[in-house]
Amino acid sequence: MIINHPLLGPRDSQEFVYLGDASLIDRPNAMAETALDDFHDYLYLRDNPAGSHKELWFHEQGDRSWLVVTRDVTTHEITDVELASDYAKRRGRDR
Amino acid sequence: MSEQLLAPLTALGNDTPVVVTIGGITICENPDLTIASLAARKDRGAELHSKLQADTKVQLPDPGKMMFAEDVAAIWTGVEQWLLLAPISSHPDYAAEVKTVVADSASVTEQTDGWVVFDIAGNNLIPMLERLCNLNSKALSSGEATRCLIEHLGCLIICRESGREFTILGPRSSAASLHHSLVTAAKSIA
Amino acid sequence: MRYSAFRLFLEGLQGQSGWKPVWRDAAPQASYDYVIVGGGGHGLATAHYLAKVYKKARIAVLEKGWIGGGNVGRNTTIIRSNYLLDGNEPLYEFSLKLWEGLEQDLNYNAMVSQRGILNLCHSDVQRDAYRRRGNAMILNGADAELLDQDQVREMAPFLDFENARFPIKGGLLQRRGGTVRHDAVAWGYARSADSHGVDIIQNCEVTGFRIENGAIRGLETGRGYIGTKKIGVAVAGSSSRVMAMAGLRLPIESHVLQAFVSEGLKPLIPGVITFGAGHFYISQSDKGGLVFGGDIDGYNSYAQRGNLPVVVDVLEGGMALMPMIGRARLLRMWGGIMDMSMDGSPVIDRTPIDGLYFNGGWCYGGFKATPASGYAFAHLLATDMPHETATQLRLDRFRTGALIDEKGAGAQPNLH
Amino acid sequence: MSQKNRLVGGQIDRSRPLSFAFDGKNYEGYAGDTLASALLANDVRLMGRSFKYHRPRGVFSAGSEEPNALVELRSGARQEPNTRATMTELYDGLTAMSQNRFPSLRFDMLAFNDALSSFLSAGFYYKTFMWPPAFWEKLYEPAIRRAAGLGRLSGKEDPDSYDKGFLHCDLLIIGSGPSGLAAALTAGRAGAEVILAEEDVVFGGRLLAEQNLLTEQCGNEWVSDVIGELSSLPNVRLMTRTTIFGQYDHGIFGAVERVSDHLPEPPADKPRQILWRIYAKRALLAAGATERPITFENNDRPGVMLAGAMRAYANRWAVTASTDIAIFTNNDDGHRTAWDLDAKGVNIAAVIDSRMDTPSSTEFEVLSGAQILDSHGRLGLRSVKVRLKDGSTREISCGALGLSGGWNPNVHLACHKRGRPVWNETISTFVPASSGDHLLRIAGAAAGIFSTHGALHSGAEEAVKALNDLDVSAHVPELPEAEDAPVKITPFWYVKSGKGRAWLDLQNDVTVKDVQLAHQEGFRSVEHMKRYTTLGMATDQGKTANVGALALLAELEGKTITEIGTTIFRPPYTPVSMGTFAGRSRGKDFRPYRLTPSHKWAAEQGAVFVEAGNWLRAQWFPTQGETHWRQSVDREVLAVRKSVGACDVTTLGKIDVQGADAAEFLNHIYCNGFAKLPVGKVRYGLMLREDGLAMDDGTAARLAEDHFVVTTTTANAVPVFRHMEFYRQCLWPGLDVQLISTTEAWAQFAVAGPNARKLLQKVIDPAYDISNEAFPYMACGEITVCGDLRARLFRISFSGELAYEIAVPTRYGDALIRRLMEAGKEFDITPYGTEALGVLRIEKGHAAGNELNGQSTAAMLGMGRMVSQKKDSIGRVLAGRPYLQREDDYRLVGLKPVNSKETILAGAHLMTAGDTVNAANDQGWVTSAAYSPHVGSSIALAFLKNGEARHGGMIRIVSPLDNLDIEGEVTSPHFIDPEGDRLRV
Repeated sequence: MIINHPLLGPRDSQEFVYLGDASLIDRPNAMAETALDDFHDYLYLRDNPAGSHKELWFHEQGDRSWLVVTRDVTTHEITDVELASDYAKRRGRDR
Repeated sequence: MSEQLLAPLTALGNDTPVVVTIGGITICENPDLTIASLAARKDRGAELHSKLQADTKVQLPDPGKMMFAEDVAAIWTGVEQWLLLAPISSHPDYAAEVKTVVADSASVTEQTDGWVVFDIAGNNLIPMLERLCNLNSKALSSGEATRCLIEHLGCLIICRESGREFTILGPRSSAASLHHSLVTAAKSIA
Repeated sequence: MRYSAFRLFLEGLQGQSGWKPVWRDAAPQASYDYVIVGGGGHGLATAHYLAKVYKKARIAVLEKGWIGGGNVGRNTTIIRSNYLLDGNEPLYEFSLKLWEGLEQDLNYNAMVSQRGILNLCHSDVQRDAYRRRGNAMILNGADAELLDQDQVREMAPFLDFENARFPIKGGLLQRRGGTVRHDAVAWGYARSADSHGVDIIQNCEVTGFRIENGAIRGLETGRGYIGTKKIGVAVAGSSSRVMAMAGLRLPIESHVLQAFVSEGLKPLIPGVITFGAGHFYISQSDKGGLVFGGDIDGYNSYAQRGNLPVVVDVLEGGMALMPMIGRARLLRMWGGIMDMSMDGSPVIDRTPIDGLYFNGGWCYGGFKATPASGYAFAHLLATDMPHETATQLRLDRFRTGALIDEKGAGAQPNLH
Repeated sequence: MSQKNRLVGGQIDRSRPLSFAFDGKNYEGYAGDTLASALLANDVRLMGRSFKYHRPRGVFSAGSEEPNALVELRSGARQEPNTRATMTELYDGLTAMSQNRFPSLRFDMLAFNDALSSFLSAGFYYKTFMWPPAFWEKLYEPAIRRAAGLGRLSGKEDPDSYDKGFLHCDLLIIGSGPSGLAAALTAGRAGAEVILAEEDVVFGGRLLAEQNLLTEQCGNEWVSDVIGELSSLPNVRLMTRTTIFGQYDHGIFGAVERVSDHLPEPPADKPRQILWRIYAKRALLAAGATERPITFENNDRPGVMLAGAMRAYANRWAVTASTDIAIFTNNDDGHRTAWDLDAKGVNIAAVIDSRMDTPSSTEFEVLSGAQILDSHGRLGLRSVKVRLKDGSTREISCGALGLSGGWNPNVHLACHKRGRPVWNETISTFVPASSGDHLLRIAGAAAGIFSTHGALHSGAEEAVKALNDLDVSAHVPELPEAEDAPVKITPFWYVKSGKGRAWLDLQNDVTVKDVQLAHQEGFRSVEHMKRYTTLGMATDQGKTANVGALALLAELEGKTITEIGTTIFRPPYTPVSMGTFAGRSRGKDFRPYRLTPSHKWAAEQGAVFVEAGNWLRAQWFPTQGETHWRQSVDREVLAVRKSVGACDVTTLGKIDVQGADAAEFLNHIYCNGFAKLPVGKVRYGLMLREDGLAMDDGTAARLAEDHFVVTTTTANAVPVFRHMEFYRQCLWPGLDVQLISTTEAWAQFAVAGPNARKLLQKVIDPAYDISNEAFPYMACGEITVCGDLRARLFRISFSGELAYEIAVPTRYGDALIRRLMEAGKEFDITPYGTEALGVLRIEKGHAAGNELNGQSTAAMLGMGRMVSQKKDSIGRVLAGRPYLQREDDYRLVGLKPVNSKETILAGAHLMTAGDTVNAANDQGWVTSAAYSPHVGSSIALAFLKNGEARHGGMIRIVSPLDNLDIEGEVTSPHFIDPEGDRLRV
């Protein structure tokens, strides 16, 4: 596969390390009353859709940036790639 | 005893650099560079750029690029992150020197010994590079620098002259394996 | 119709005209007591044991396409029970025992071949881990032997002992491990289930569950509504898709695992051999093909095909381990969808919905578990209690922390 | 007579005769021959035996689709089984042996299978060999395995080397027949980066195999003109002997270039083959088509072959399989063979055409509406029995028979991403689906465009479209005038006649009857049929067999071929040598080595090295007189405890953490607190995964308010860095923190033992006070050594002794270890390796990889109280799950054998005395074990249920694998200095 890195252009996916669903960015509040249940759902449950999937890739053999890649997991077609830090900030992670 | 200075070894473990010529290709270990990494502190990128430029004329390049200023080369390595390369002879304590300039606008880390540096030169290095890494080496032009994998090793390739002169930085502890890969590829296409 | 050498002889004389279909191509009825969703190895085995051992009737197996078309027909055919943890080992050992009697149970030759499985180790730490595992196997009633380098060399002199980057120090051998002709497992179970009255319904995709007051009432299919109060879902690879129709999210991701076969060769490799310093394992089929594989590609995928980097990685391992295979040719590469669970171990359990039971999350371990998985799932469906070999394979273990993580890789499916 | 079947003309070099041997007999051929053409020239038709029935077989095709003529090429370690004679370039001295026969090709004992064929129906093995059960492994299976398989591998290491490479292009053109060449010309002239890949030795495809495809020019001439122009263009890369074997995601193609297979052996330093990974912005499939046969009884005899292949042999290699040939066809193309061979003086016994409406000929007999019922000839075709239009039969003598059942486009690469081809009724064949991938276009015969004119123009036009996609303007060049004959075919798949066997899959011996039986037994889906009969699963993957079988299945099911569909097309297009995929990564080059800064010095000391990941580390340093590793290790351990030792610990991961929020960041990453660590201090840190289990441990040293140096274990250096970057970029992108790895940049040595300080004081510049007061336990600082060399010093200990880790720039590591040895002479300094390091840490009760295996909680490691509940750190929440907090969970303990002469083995399990040894009674396991010279016996660390409460108790240590069953005492994991006094002196 080829991942079109937002800064470096097309790169072979072999240079990347895959983590999983980009929902891992939405880490729950650890101090909440419901933290145990929230963290269970966050860490263990997956939509695992047969279609478009936002997912985290780390450019380990490149610029060490984490990317959020939108990819159809039935065809492997990639429709969007962005820096995970940008995505995370948009999701309200500013600290 | 402590007054007697320690003698350094090159990455390949010798007193002097190894130079190999195969066909028309020369592979030369280069121990003469000092390297520091530079990472802008949060929201201090602009300040870092201006400090560096004011004091050292170094301009920090965009992704995939390298820029020169006098005897220093700056290479983009990541988001708000660069490597600075300079001759060790004129910059004996380079990281400290850079830190003085950038102060707390950036984090500076001494990286001279993190890398082995090979300069390769020849009339046409493309066939050799094709056997080593997945970059479109034919399309690399002078001043481009990017990370890539060479035989399982994360390396940094710098194009000094398109098709003819490249510098490859690799992890120092694997200097011997990287050198072996370069030599094998050169022989294979010779 | 009973299969035997004599029957084969008779049919040979009669131009093979007497053979009947191996299973009936049944049409769906309005309702069943039990509906198994998934006509793969696990689903068919479940139906077989539910009918034959637990004496249940009015059972249907629904298959979206044709039976045996998923992972039971695209794996590397290995059977073994060399697991470390008590949550897993009893089930896999039970499975191996069922494999050992499978042909007689099914009257179908699935070519269960116990030529041994040898896991090589290349460091002291690895050997220590194998000793712990081998002992755990023995404690659970399985067989295991720890070999030193000389014993490995005797078994497999063609391995690279002279020039290896990661020298072979020894290995963990399970002599009862081996291979099975994978397609025949699906066909054998189908044939037996069919002969016990199970309806095997092909080209019948489930499109929805009917749930009332938290209990199953039936399911919608491409061939109409089917009423039932008990549904067992065994669709590894597609578990999330099917269970989502019941509103459930699972601790599972779908990943692609590639497998490979070479051209046919005269016998060369004795049993199953796995490399301990890279991603490569291999055996040789009765037809002579070298059957091998490695790691999953590592990204979520439902595409049943992989990419080149893993092909290269697998064969680098292969050549590092046994450089004699360089001149054999790779004939075919393919991919299957793995249910990669969050701790690398499967689930055979009830769900929060009454009457809906789930079997999945098999990671790479699905094929070898087929008989026991079917047996344990049938037990659960028939008695509402977990089978004694599957008591820990619960869906709530991620909530309680009672994980079954053989590799210690944590909640990252692609590392299991 | 030599080369009896050699004709006039052809594209072989008669000035370069080559000698070769087949089955030990010597023959002669010419440069340009394949092994198959040279054997045919020498009147050798029998080349192999089939898989199941061991039927005599001859060459069937002239290309990579060959099912029959498979040989063992070369000998010794270079023996290559299953090599297609049709793809083997002849070289001087070539040797080949026939395979899958015993004792000889002409007389094969296993041919008795053929006599038993009525009992060996499809899938017969599923119905028998079940009694008695034990006989399967002992008797039946070994016999089956010996009979099966095809060629033999030598069992020796492949002596040749392989290479890998990467290529980029705008347009990859697959195939160099008329369409491929027209496309290459178009794209080359447009200035695009082009790769033209051809599996054959030379470019040209069918232009080399046919007469009169071009109307005003000889095909060869046009090919050489085009190749001449293309080779002058710097933007075009021409690759022969290169098979594009697979299409992968996003325009990535796998290719194998056979660099040296046409030579007796590869030249020095040169690879045998190269695996190319091609990144193509666009690709054009111009791979042509493969002819399919017509099936009839005994259609498998040597001499029966594809009509197009017969033509290729005559036109390109000037060879005929026999001086008397017949043709059996259902389309006009079959007649071409008769014309071409007739023109070369070969006797055409008859053209048997199943159609009523056929071309006529004055040169030879055309039997329209006729079918072949049977053939004769044991080791080679002698005659065919023909049923004429009027129903009468006639025996026609011929030594070779050409079959033409139509052509199948080579759609494989277009289907590797799981697309399926569609059936085209007009030309009776599968063509690629039109809604194909925009990355891959298809032209010429591969697209079902069979005329040369059509192929040329579609090649050029598709190239224009592909380049337009890339915003490159391109134009259709002037193309030669070419034949434009329409496809005239009336589908005819197999002859329905008597009771004999008619072969569909020649190599795997699948007959019409087998497919019928499979269908009768319910194997009605195409995948079931394939798997039950093994049709299409041979080395040719059914290239000439599949479509005929699909047609038969469609007939049996009463469906159309479209409804039946195809099986899945999978890479590789043709089989690829397995060594090619590995390239240079084998043997010692499987993975790169990482060498420590003291490697050269350690090697000089005669150290024994051990692999630790990719690192090579000194395991121990034997000295004179030591004959067993234990002697060396015991000595090293005792030396550290008694005086001082030094060990290279560079391999530990080092991560530089800087920024205003560095402390806050580490406070999140480690489960214990880091916010308040003073500058100049080091703290031990335990890192959990988010699931609450231990991930890694190490130290973090605070060099400045905004600067930490974190260490990781050797094995986890890379995963920990990735983990930290994840949290930095994805969870706390607002923190001011920067990370960079410095593992390679510093040579780091542990200096441990009561005399460690005295030694270091000799090396460290006097400006730095490292007295116990000035530089206490867990202090750290930036210092200089040996005269102003910058260095770092950490007072940390893995051994339990007074110890430091000292780091200098890597290039000085060699000099520093030598200096330490020199300076340490007065203390009898002893270098120690990883083995002693391990003993020292077990004695001290420190966890390492065996304990930190990803399955341990902080509580198990005895560090449960370290997990701060006052802050949000990774893993804190889920570490609180009930099962992970249970009171009687495993705890790290020490073990000693009651009988000090006995040895505890790591991996042994723990049982209570008197209990039956089984899983239910399992109390835990030994994680690490060593002989402790300090304790004077074997000692171990173990995880034991409720272990903390069991110190002082007894436990059984069992390893059934080793017949070990000994009694041990449970102790604290700290065998030495549990209070830590030694650390602080």
